[in-house]
Amino acid sequence: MTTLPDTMSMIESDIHPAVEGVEIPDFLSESDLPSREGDRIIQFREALREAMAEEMRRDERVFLLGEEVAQYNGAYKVSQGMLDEFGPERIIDTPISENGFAGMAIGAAMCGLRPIVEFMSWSFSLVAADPILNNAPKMLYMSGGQFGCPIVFRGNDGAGGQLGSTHSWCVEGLFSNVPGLKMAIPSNPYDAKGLLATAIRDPDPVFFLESERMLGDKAHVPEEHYFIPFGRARLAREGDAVTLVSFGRPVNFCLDAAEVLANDGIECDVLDMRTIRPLDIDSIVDSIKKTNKIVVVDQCWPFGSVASEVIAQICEHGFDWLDAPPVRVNTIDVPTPYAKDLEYAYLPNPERIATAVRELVGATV
Amino acid sequence: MTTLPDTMSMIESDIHPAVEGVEIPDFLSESDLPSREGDRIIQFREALREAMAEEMRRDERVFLLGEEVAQYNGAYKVSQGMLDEFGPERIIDTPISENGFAGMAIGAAMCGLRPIVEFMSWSFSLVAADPILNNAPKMLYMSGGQFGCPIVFRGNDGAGGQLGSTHSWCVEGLFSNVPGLKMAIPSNPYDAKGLLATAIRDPDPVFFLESERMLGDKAHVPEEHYFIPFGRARLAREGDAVTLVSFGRPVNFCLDAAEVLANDGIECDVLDMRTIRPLDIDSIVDSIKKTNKIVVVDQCWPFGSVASEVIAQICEHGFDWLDAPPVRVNTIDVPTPYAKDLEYAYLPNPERIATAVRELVGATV
Amino acid sequence: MTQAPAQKHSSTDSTMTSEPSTELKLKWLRDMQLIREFENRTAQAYQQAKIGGFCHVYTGQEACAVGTIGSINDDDPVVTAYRDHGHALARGMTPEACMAEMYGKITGCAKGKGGSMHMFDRPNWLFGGHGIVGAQTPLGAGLAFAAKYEHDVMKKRVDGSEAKKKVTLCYLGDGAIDQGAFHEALNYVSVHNIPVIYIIENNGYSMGTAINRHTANSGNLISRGESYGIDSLEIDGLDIVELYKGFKPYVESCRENSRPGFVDLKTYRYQGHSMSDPQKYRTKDEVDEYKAKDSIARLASQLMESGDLSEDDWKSMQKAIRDEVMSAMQAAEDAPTPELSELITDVYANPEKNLSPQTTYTHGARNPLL
Amino acid sequence: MTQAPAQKHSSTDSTMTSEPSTELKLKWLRDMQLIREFENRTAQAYQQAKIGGFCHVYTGQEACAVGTIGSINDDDPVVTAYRDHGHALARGMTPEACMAEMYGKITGCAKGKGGSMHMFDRPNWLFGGHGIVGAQTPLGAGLAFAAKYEHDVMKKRVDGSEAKKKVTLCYLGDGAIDQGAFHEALNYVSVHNIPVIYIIENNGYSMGTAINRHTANSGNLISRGESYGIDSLEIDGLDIVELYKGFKPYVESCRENSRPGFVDLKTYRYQGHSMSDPQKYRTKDEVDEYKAKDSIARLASQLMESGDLSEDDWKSMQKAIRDEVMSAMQAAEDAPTPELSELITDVYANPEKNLSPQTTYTHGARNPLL
Ligand SMILES: Cc1ncc(C[n+]2csc(CCOP(=O)(O)OP(=O)(O)O)c2C)c(N)n1
Ligand SMILES: Cc1ncc(C[n+]2csc(CCOP(=O)(O)OP(=O)(O)O)c2C)c(N)n1
Ligand SMILES: [Mg+2]
Ligand SMILES: [Mg+2]
Repeated sequence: MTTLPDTMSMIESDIHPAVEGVEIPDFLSESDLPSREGDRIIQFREALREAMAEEMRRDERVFLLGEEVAQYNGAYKVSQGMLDEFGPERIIDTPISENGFAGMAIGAAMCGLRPIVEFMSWSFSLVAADPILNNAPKMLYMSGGQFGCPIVFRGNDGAGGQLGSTHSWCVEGLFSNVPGLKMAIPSNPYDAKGLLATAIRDPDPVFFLESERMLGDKAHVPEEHYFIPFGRARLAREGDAVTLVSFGRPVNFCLDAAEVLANDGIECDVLDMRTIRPLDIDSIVDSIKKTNKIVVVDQCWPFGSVASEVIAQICEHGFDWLDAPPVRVNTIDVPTPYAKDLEYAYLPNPERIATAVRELVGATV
Repeated sequence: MTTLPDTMSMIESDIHPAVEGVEIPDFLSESDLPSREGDRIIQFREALREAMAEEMRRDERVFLLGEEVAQYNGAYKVSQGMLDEFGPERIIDTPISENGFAGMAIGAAMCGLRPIVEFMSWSFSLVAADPILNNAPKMLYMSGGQFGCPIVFRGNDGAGGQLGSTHSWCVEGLFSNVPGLKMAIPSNPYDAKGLLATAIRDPDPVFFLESERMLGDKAHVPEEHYFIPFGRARLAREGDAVTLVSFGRPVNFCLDAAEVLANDGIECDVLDMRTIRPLDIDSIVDSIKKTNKIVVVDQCWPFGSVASEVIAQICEHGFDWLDAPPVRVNTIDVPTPYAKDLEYAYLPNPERIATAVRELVGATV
Repeated sequence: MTQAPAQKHSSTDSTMTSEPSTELKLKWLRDMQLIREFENRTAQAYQQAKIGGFCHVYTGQEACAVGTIGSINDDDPVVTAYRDHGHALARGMTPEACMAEMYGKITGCAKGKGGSMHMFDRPNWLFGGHGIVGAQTPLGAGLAFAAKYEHDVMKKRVDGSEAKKKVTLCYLGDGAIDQGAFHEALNYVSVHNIPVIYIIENNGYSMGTAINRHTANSGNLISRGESYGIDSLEIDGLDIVELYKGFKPYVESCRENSRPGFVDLKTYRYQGHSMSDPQKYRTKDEVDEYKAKDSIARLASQLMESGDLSEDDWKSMQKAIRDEVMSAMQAAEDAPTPELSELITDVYANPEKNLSPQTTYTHGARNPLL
Repeated sequence: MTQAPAQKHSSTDSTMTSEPSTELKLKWLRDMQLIREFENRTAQAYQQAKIGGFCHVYTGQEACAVGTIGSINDDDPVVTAYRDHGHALARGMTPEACMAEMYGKITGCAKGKGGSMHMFDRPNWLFGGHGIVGAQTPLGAGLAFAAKYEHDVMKKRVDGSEAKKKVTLCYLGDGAIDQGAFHEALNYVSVHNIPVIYIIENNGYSMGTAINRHTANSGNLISRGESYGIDSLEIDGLDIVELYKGFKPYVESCRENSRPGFVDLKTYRYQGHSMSDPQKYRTKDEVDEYKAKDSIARLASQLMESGDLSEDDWKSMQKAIRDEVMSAMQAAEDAPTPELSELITDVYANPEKNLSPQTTYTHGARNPLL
């Protein structure tokens, strides 16, 4: 760097100095994390709450804002009891002004606070697309490294129960295109807690996508605080016939399909990506080396989706291992219908996944 | 359809009856269209203007609105002279309220008018993401076929000349994910005119993406009115070594690269997609059958981009014809930098394309 | 493009309309009771899981839709938010079409694709039912723009028929005031003299948030409208007769002068925000206080006092309505669900090849209302 | 959360501050002249294609930035739109850092990555320079929120130092009033008592659109602020002394009472909207009329009349400023462009593996201002 003026120097730290007071946890290997088995059975929403509350106890810079998060205890009860514990200055009810309060939180993050913005639904984040896409992920860059944006945006993503066209967005298909943000999409309570804790600690803007349909899901979640690193997929089931790759709610559809397929002797590797940016392509390729066949399952529309991206990356990194064209199962490419049966058929449901796997296996075996 | 109640019937027409008074032109085959060669040399912006003016003369339902389109004659002079010809009731200056005026135009389209909404830049459409994504493309569906939305949104897309991070959006990477819309991205004046005329006639919402960098590009454009059908790619250059697929401005980068490569004896098929939705995958597969190698060039960020989509579709339809993994050349995956050299390096410039082609050819030859 | 100076209207204004006819009042009573009954059944059906998704009932607010829609012409456009059953019925949608929509049946007004939040009725000039808070407000501007464009520019309607001077009604909740889209719409329509009236159905709550906790200066909402140079009006939305007397001349003035309107229509909802609301944010006393001022009971007793309605008439009216709603429910129950093939219809008006990597779109059943 | 009732301030208010000192006035004169000179050079450099992209100069509006920033503390946060060179200089950014940014050099305040519209200066509490019209207004609310949160909740700053009662200044143009984001911000800060002052630099035009053609009721802008219960102020932005006398006490009141502000600051820009504007929407006469009221000339002649500045002093001040700007230009010219490797730096604060299908992000040079 001979051309750098004398007055300037290179950044040596791992974490960019624009964001101060960052404490990245020491991440444990999967096997060193607290056990996923146990009898402390709680809901997905409680797991989210535990991650937030624990970080808020530890760090006064962290606060939560959004519609109905305080007095109403959360439209979906994720923040239940948090107003009582942290008071109205840290658990903040906002007007229905997503652009306004998301932008406000970004300004606060530039100042070094650690906002958690709850979108009642990511579907309502479209009115806030400008601040969350044009400001948060670009602030560090366009300020030439002066201001970072340590913030978490979280809320329900994807089809709920018959919520119809405007309320069922899978924003990952749109927003993951944008550099500067990170994106986490847990599929179960255990991961939800560990990923959200990591998201709050992370100095970059994190888009955290939950699902109304999973908030009541129950599983053992350790009481202790733990952190799941971004960019590390979890092998949720092992098999050698086909690799199933998914993230968020449809991971559970994949597990259901895998169960059914196993009855027919088709054993699947099921990879839960957990984060989309970063995307653990290495684990995908490792699995393909074994199975040579892959189905990517994504609850977003197909065109330019995360599933398309996974396929493009597979072509880049694992093409020679493929015995058959990679396959994707997305939601049907239409606005979300209201009627129950239509909505079910619309989703990448276990039947559609199983059919895709059978066709793939049939096509090559 | 035995279960359909007596009072209901099936729609028989080609065009959905929710949109009335639709006149789809008779599309000609490529060779029957007026010649691309000639000496009526005009700018890209004039070609756009001709398409709009001609449709406005023919159909009083068509009007244009946007910031500075009237008295100022357009921020980029696309609408120059149109206020004089059509008056302030049809060429309408709006406040800087993209959400408001896009939504307003959608309401007008529901009533059967044919608005053309000019976004000074698609970068400014993020504040209008909700109406353009949640309303326009879904209106027909969520009203159960009662209201359509015949509307054109158009404006500059992609990096301009050093406009920096917030003003250089390639929205195709985001918006093409959404069903219910069509998307056209011309690369030259001739196509701009013919595609925009088709867009205005089309009864569905059309996202029409231009480029500030191309508005001054000059070429022969026939005076007569003509229509280029959606979903038909143009073979802009013929070769047999590699297929280059692109759309919009980078088609020109591909042609430049192809020229250079030809000097080394590497002849490329260059396909200009012209529309993204519909996407003429058939032409791509036809070309691959010849070249067996493909590079997709896209001026948007890579993750979940149209390039990813093209690769996913190639896997679905042309996998067996590939001799090597499909390759994509996108902009570099960072917010758009201001500095001139950085911006050039950021784009999928001809050098980056040529390098990708050489590597691909080297990898397989 | 010159704007009329802001001027404070009020329901005691001298431009007030004369007393509405008994016939009209009886119609209103019937219409309001229809909504009340319909919504009670909606709530039941929701509890029985016959209705899914989000469902927001209109109980308590009946006078708003009936009184305002009763002040416009049949072919004036109307658009509203997700709490839309009342508007749909007041606008003339059959209870069957409305209920069947919520049951997700092909006979629903949106063929079962829309649900509770998406009531559309083209023959009755109802342009939805919209779920995104505030999103309907620019749309409302567009409906009014189109009517004005037809009248002033095309001199005829798009279908060739005669163009009229129209007023559009666009409803929103008090929570929607806080959305940027609404302000953009207000500014636009004032600058461009677009005749749309924004009616804030101010029930005092945005979900669980009391109005003073979500919007500034909430005691003087009409100052917002006035700050855009819009002649604005505050009305008691529980007394339909007074509502009409204040609103009707206001409509005509907006229509005549091609000016927008802004109305703070004070009302109250008896039920929770949606069907899953425990309502801890307000007291039972507060709810009871409003129930004591119930608009339906008030009109019924007025009509009884004036001798225009007997106890028996009222009872048989209620019974007839109950029967009507019950048979609508039965019809909804009996109607078929959409064929699975309907999943891929009504996506494009012109479904070309290769629009989707996955799907070839088609046209399906014609909408039952068309 | 109770709001103070709206109250009309004006620059003749009794809370007016006393006459500023001569020292202060001389500093202002210098600061304004620095901006004037800087912008003249900017325009030249743009014409010579040394500056690219969009470039909006501040000429004519100098008193706005200098007078308002002169009324706050050095560590009060400031944020503005894309017409930001004036604010950057008034806030204390060196002309070198500002000019080098526009030249796309690594020594620029955003390392050449931001350009004209993105002036950031962390040591001087300047949070940008933002290009999307209106987008800075929620950000401004956030800066003020953060200061209040540090003061009220954390009782110290995030870096551990003492927390103060701060006021944030957030600038916007008259065109930005029409953006929904601004209204959402106004409502939020009023409901939550956030001390941010929105300063509308009302130069009468949004690009080529005169204010009465783009915003409703434009003759009474402060009624907008008041409709949110915000104590609002209209000031002549061409007379810096009067500006200061009206604005300074207003700032202190917002600071003390933790309340937002709304200021209609009337000003004028001499140049086109951006460097590529033919300005057919206004007459030369109109421009000349305003130039006759030039804020710099006015202050200079006031100081001369009062005997605090001689012709010679003024000339040598101008000369010193010219030299300063010329050397800034030279420094910008001489500075290196960013290495190509800088393309992929400053993207993530924590650049992990596999964040991109294509790129492995790194950290690059430390920002020259840090
Ligand atoms: C943009 C957006 N944000 C949030 C929601 C969720 N939501 C639906 S209704 C509602 C409350 C609206 O209250 P109000 O406008 O007063 O109408 P009311 O329900 O009282 O009729 C909220 C927060 C939404 N639908 N859209
Ligand atoms: C959302 C958005 N829409 C449009 C633009 C393009 N644009 C940039 S500045 C401008 C005019 C703004 O005028 P005003 O707010 O009065 O500020 P001034 O330029 O007079 O300082 C426009 C339309 C933009 N940057 N952002
Ligand atoms: Mg309400
Ligand atoms: Mg201006």
